[in-house]
Amino acid sequence: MNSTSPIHITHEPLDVGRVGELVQHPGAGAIATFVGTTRDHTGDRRVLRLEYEAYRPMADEQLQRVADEMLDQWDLTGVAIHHRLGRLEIGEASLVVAVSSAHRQAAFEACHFSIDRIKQIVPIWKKEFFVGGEVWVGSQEDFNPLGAHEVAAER
Amino acid sequence: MNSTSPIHITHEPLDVGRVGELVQHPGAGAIATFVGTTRDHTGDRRVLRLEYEAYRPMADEQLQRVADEMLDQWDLTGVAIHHRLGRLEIGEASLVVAVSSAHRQAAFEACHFSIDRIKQIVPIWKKEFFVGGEVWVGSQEDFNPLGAHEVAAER
Amino acid sequence: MLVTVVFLASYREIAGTATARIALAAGSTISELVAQVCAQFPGLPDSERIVAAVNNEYREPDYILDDGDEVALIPPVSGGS
Amino acid sequence: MLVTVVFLASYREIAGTATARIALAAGSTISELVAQVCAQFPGLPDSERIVAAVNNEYREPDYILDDGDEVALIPPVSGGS
Repeated sequence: MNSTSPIHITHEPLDVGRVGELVQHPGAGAIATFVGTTRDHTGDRRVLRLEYEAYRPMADEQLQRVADEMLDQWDLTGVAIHHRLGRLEIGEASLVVAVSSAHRQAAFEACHFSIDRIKQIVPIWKKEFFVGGEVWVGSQEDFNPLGAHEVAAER
Repeated sequence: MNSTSPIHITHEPLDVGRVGELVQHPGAGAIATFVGTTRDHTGDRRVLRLEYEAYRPMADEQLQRVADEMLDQWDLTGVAIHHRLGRLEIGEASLVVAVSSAHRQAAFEACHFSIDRIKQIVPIWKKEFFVGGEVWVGSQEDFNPLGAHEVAAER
Repeated sequence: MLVTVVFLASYREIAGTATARIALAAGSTISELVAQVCAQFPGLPDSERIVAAVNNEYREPDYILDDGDEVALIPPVSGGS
Repeated sequence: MLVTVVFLASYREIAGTATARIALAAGSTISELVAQVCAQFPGLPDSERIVAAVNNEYREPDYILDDGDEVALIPPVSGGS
């Protein structure tokens, strides 16, 4: 597994353009891309940096499961998901998802689904470092590893 | 207006990475990008190439209007929309939209909205060249220059 | 009064010209112009379906034209992808 | 029987260790293991709220454990952005 793999978890900086190239296809009419970046605030608190930690190889397997669910539910010509681990400075990309399809609706829906689904099932955690403190982020509401995933048609 | 402008219509090939860079912002947590590419088929017909034509400067003004509507409706940290004109070969990008925001939902919704809205109001036309024929594309159903735009909350 | 009609994309191919100068009675509306243009350039769609922009702004069919206006007839658009 | 419990992210910081070997009666379930772990490592959430993966697969609380299983206690995840 390296940066040319469609599913990739790495401590190296993510290459957004590269991830997009991985889903190019002559039958594609649309490429939807999502880049999650480290923002300088959460609510009112100023964020200094982040750290991401994964439970591997389960995180790799669950990320592949997200991609498989996307390919099952939509007619896609390509899916790539790269996730960064370790220490990230403000502005750096933690996640890049690229999805290609013949028609834009499928690419958009699948891309959006992937982000929500990653937050439901993929064992990766983010720690935010503030001035004077740090906190593990995680939402009991979103976390849904045992439930069925939502039906795509809702979007 | 050149490739560093957030709103840009050009005969030159589009630079996807560049458009994404135009929306980077320390307060951004998400960048949603859409790339429209020339696909090798429409329905069962094999497409050889495309041509895009614009009515300018109205197309530039309407593209700016799409961006303004996005910024009005969502809390965004950046919007860039680049549209290609002229002859495009299979696989080339005709449209790149990049949207950044603190939270992913806004970036996704605004990005998706922009594509639909471009197809409602921006005077740009696509001609598809097939083996043995050519056709101007355009949907009477989508075209909606005089109507109010849809409410964002539906998505 | 005289207005300049701009034919775009498929309409240009149907009309066989990119522009035409059309003479109209003062106070004419877009609807009246479009009906006249459709009679003069056969093959254009039903005149009620044609959307127009006057001086780069979309306008309703009952919009009253002025001398010298540039009236673009806008086929259904297909930008994006 | 013995299982290996893996503490991750916030749970690791609360437990003060990344792993623990826990002795259980044969036929014990995830629920029973988690209740025992919560008693042993104060500060973890309510045991009913803790989700577990056995040998890298999410499992329901009534899942019956085997000797040698690796049981990861998975805090609410926060990957992505």
